[in-house]
Amino acid sequence: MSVTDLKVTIGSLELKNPVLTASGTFGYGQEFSSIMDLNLLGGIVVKGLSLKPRPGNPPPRIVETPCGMLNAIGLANIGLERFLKEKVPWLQELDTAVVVNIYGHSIDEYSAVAEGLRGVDGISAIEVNISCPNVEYGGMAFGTDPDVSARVTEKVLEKSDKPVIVKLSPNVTDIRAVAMAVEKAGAHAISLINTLTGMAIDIDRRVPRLANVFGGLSGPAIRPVAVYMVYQVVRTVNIPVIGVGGIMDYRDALEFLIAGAHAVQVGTANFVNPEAGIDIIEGLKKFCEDRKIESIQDIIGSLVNS
Amino acid sequence: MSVTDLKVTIGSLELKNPVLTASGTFGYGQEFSSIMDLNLLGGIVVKGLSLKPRPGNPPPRIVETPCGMLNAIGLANIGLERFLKEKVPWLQELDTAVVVNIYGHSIDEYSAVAEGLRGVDGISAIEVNISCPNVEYGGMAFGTDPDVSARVTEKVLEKSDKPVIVKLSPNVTDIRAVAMAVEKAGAHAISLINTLTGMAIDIDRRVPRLANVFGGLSGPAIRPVAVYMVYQVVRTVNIPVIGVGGIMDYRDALEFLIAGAHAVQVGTANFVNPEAGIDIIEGLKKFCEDRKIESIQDIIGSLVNS
Amino acid sequence: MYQQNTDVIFNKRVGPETFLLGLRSGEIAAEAAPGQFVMIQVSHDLNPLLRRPFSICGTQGDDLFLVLYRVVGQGTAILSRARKGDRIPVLGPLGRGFEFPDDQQKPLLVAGGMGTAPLLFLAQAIESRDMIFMAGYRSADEILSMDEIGLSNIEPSISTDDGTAGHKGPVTELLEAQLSINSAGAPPVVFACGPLPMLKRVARHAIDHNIPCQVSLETTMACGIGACQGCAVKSSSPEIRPYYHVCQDGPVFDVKAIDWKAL
Amino acid sequence: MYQQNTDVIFNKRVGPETFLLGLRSGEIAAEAAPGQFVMIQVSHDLNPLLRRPFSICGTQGDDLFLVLYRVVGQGTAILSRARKGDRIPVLGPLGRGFEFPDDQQKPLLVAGGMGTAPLLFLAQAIESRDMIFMAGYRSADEILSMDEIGLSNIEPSISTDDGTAGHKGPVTELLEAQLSINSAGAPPVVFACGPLPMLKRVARHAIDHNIPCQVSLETTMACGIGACQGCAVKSSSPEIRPYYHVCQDGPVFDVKAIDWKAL
Ligand SMILES: Cc1cc2nc3c(=O)[nH]c(=O)nc-3n(C[C@H](O)[C@H](O)[C@H](O)COP(=O)(O)OP(=O)(O)OC[C@H]3O[C@@H](n4cnc5c(N)ncnc54)[C@H](O)[C@@H]3O)c2cc1C
Ligand SMILES: Cc1cc2nc3c(=O)[nH]c(=O)nc-3n(C[C@H](O)[C@H](O)[C@H](O)COP(=O)(O)OP(=O)(O)OC[C@H]3O[C@@H](n4cnc5c(N)ncnc54)[C@H](O)[C@@H]3O)c2cc1C
Ligand SMILES: Cc1cc2nc3c(=O)[nH]c(=O)nc-3n(C[C@H](O)[C@H](O)[C@H](O)COP(=O)(O)O)c2cc1C
Ligand SMILES: Cc1cc2nc3c(=O)[nH]c(=O)nc-3n(C[C@H](O)[C@H](O)[C@H](O)COP(=O)(O)O)c2cc1C
Ligand code: FES
Ligand code: FES
Repeated sequence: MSVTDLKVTIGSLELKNPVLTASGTFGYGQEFSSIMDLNLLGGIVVKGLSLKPRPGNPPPRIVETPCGMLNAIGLANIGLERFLKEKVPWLQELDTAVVVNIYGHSIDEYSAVAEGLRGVDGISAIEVNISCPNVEYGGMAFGTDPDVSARVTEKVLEKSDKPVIVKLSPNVTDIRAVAMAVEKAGAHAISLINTLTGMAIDIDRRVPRLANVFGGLSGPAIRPVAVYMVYQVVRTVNIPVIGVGGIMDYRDALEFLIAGAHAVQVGTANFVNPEAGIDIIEGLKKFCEDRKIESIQDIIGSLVNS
Repeated sequence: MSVTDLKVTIGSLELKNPVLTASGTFGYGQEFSSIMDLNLLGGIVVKGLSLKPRPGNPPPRIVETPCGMLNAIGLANIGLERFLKEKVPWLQELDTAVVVNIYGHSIDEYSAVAEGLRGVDGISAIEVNISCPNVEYGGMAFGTDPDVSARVTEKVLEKSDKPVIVKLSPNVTDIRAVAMAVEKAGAHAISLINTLTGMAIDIDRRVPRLANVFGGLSGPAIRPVAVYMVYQVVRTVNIPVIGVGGIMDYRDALEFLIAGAHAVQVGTANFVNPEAGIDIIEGLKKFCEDRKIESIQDIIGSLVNS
Repeated sequence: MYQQNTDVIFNKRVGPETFLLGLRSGEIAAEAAPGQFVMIQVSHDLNPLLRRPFSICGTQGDDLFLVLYRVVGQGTAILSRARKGDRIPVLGPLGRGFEFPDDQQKPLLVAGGMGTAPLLFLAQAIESRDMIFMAGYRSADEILSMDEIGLSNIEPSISTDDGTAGHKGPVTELLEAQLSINSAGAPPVVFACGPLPMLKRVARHAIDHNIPCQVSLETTMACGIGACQGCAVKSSSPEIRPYYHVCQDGPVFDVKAIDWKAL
Repeated sequence: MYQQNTDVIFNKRVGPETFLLGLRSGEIAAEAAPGQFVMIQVSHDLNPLLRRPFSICGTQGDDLFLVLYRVVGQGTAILSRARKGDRIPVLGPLGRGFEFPDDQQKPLLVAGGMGTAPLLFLAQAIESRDMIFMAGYRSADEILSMDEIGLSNIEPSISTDDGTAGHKGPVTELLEAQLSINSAGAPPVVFACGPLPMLKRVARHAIDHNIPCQVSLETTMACGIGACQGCAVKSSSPEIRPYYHVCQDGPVFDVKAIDWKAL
């Protein structure tokens, strides 16, 4: 039986396979290291990192919804300084791509974090989360405005010596406009989607189920929205695209790859099955080998359009 | 045990209870009349109506997704003339609110349909579906642009002698902007949400599962998105709001009412349980009576904000 | 048409991955006609969301109707775990069934795989006549035992793709053979249900030789009662009517009504 | 910490809506400490999506661990239908358990409702000492029979809200009574698990009287291993650390570590 080549490249970033874990759903990798071999993964995207430590939102922070979940973690994280001191040395020992997801509440904060990661080895790429509120502009997310998204991208690129992946927000009228803007700004790759904004209400107590009132919807419920946005963006830009959203098994991952994504990220599925990423890699391998497909490249973008 | 008053009013439109069936999921009501008493419902919103008959999209038109479904019916309908001749006489016999959902591919078509319904009795209100592609403007849906949405609303109001409900598309960056625009244009009420745009791929044949490639996502999967958008719009406009999206039982309906919706529409649930609407009305009654709530009005907008 | 919570009387395995489900409803059993179907709510949870369509394959006594189904996915897998005493919501009987042949005609019933289900009901209804029942399977182990199903009076002539039983080849070859043998005898009328490729071949043959033929079609369905328009199939005369709705205008169609190229 | 597909050895009803689940895993049983929990994947379907957290209430032999649970919703309802021979994915043991009392201290265990589960495991571990186990229920019919659970050596003193058995009133009154009786004797240490109102009252009393006290907290959880930060509770010293993660820093906390007003 022929062994399928699962290698993919995202710009200058080489991955041993197209399966990464999504930011915020896999901690810093350490949490999972005792139950699985992280080096089997195509890569790990660590928890969103900001310049200063952030406490996050008051609880309750999560609530289950039909085939999904809402989260309002509030991007809690330990901040750049502690990340470099406490997490990077451990991450440097890994033999898989390590992508650092960064965010800020101002454009300056974004570039400051990017600068702080400059020259640090063991970090394969930076993923820019533009889905968080822009305090300078009335709290609408950076990612909802193509121009602002482009500006964040430029500033990060100025300061960064690593491949820059911009992660798009799905809560927009035209995802293609944002994708084109960040490509024009020089982004090396695009990942999508981040969570859809949603809310759930406790009808007995008549209060929002999340202390933050609203949160981000993730899980299989949102997969059809994610697949369509990836399909649109792949047909709009020339930089590689990473598909994210509701991937639970290898068949879900294949939808994104066939639509044209060069890689995928697995998020909420890590909570349901901590080994989801590895199971998906195995599933992709078997799917290809059963069909004598020699390279995963032959799958990527192979959608036959009716 | 006190009997709870379920009456609600949407502007000048009086409903015996806050539960309507959503457009496109309940046909013209006739299809369900042999298995239930339609007059128990607060109202019926009939299948989207256009000026001329429309054949709709080629099959496959529907596909199941996690806790939801995608549809690309293509707004197939019999057109204004046959609707007036074949459906209206039957609808006039009903003792419940009959709302006619209308759409067009140009602003003129919208106003032409509105004009055609002018003076026809037995029609309680018009619901304007602005989620369909605007052929004059590159196919983006009317409802994605606040100004265009406002213009459609104005034109329909000019020609209509009935309460006009404008039904918003959720596929926008800022639902509040569209809501404000249609309120300013004179809409008597707003209903939301229509379906989220999504896609599913057959990984074995590597083709889209829908002949139309993409379709509208509905069902419980989208409820958190719908609840949040209703929550936002209720706090933005002063006209009444009707909540739609993923309502399967009375507890789901209560989330929308507590968030501030004056009424709800039940869509996909009709496929799972044709009597869903009636079961929800019963559930609301029991919920209120168990808690000695005298009027459903005491529920509407009763969210305690943390 | 009724919406009822029916009692499961039995749900027994009658073949590999194949089950015979007996549900109690006097109303549905009384109204059911061959070719009609029911929408069964397989899951009490939100996933899978939609009901599943199944042909009525017969009735027993005056308050039992039968469904013969194969496990092909999540919904049918859940259904296969239903036990006697469980209650299952059912909507039906739905759709237009078969038009019965007149006494002069010789009924030829052609089934592929689970397409047997609606034709078994038809065969019982026209039992008396000298009809011929042809059933095609992929392989011998798939053959449905009529004794298991309780219809030992029906003796289908068998074909298998791999030749492990009966005629080797598609069941359509049995039909075509029958039609040529029969050419002298009573005018034939064909009733067919099965996978699309088989139906297409039956259709072409019937149309080419101008033989009256009714086919039972399958599409994905949401409502089952003509409300969602999700089950459209292209008609052969678009100027009059572009699409039919399988749940309402069918599932049984005159072979000439359908645009087979579009399927 | 292990991720394993464990075999269901038994899943028996031990009270109204209450079940004792025995799962086989040598590794988890060997590593389990009182107060730790497991994340159980209750559904093989996508809905409900997330795993459910349950305390380990004991071990049997060298490869069995026990979970005592009450059916409160969809997930626990599905779990209650698990049968011997089923395989259930389990992640564990997880979190920080109880710190054992030293030989001088007198352990007072206070349980409310299902809060009994982790304390039963603790009670077995410190069996030898002259500890006191107090269990509060809403009503007599909810009382867990220790024989049913196989722990007849534990004899809790009972309180019920409605007075249908034991002391009438909250179990916290039993604790407060014990503490005052005991004031002369060995220095007490309190271990508490149960509904939030009960824990709050225990906490206030322990803090006011400066009595060492460990509580086991519950929050909704997604990952159970410190990765999602969904299970946050406010700490009493925000300047040092604003939030603790119940799944990792807990579920057992020193009563003084928590900001009780925020709960
Ligand atoms: C009018 C009508 C009558 C039917 N009568 C019967 C019957 O008597 N006995 C019976 O066993 N089945 C019958 N079917 C098919 C049956 O509805 C499907 O097999 C069932 O819905 C599959 O549900 P699932 O959740 O198990 O599979 P899904 O998870 O929905 O699908 C799993 C796999 O099965 C395939 N599949 C899904 N729907 C169909 C379909 N309609 N036909 C063929 N393959 C399908 C899918 O493509 C997929 O590959 C009928 C369908 C229609 C429309
Ligand atoms: C660390 C930890 C240990 C636990 N140990 C046990 C145990 O040993 N035995 C046991 O029976 N339960 C225990 N629980 C609670 C258990 O996790 C929940 O009862 C379970 O998740 C409910 O799932 P469900 O799908 O049945 O209910 P859901 O459908 O999720 O919820 C149904 C109802 O139950 C309520 N509920 C949900 N989660 C909890 C919770 N954590 N505590 C109380 N009520 C809740 C909801 O508010 C809702 O009203 C523990 C929880 C945690 C965090
Ligand atoms: C608990 C949680 C925390 C998350 N935190 C982040 C984050 O810090 N940065 C980010 O870009 N995305 C974050 N996300 C979004 C995910 O990375 C992913 O884009 C989204 O969940 C959709 O994928 P999924 O459906 O597979 O989970 C988070 C998601 C969840 C559920
Ligand atoms: C099959 C189908 C057809 C629909 N047709 C229409 C339509 O003609 N006009 C319209 O405004 N909305 C239409 N909708 C949207 C629904 O009215 C409703 O807004 C949406 O499905 C969300 O509600 P639900 O989750 O309860 O189904 C349709 C939805 C479905 C599933
Ligand atoms: S299935 Fe809804 S119209 Fe046929
Ligand atoms: S449950 Fe995920 S961090 Fe505690």
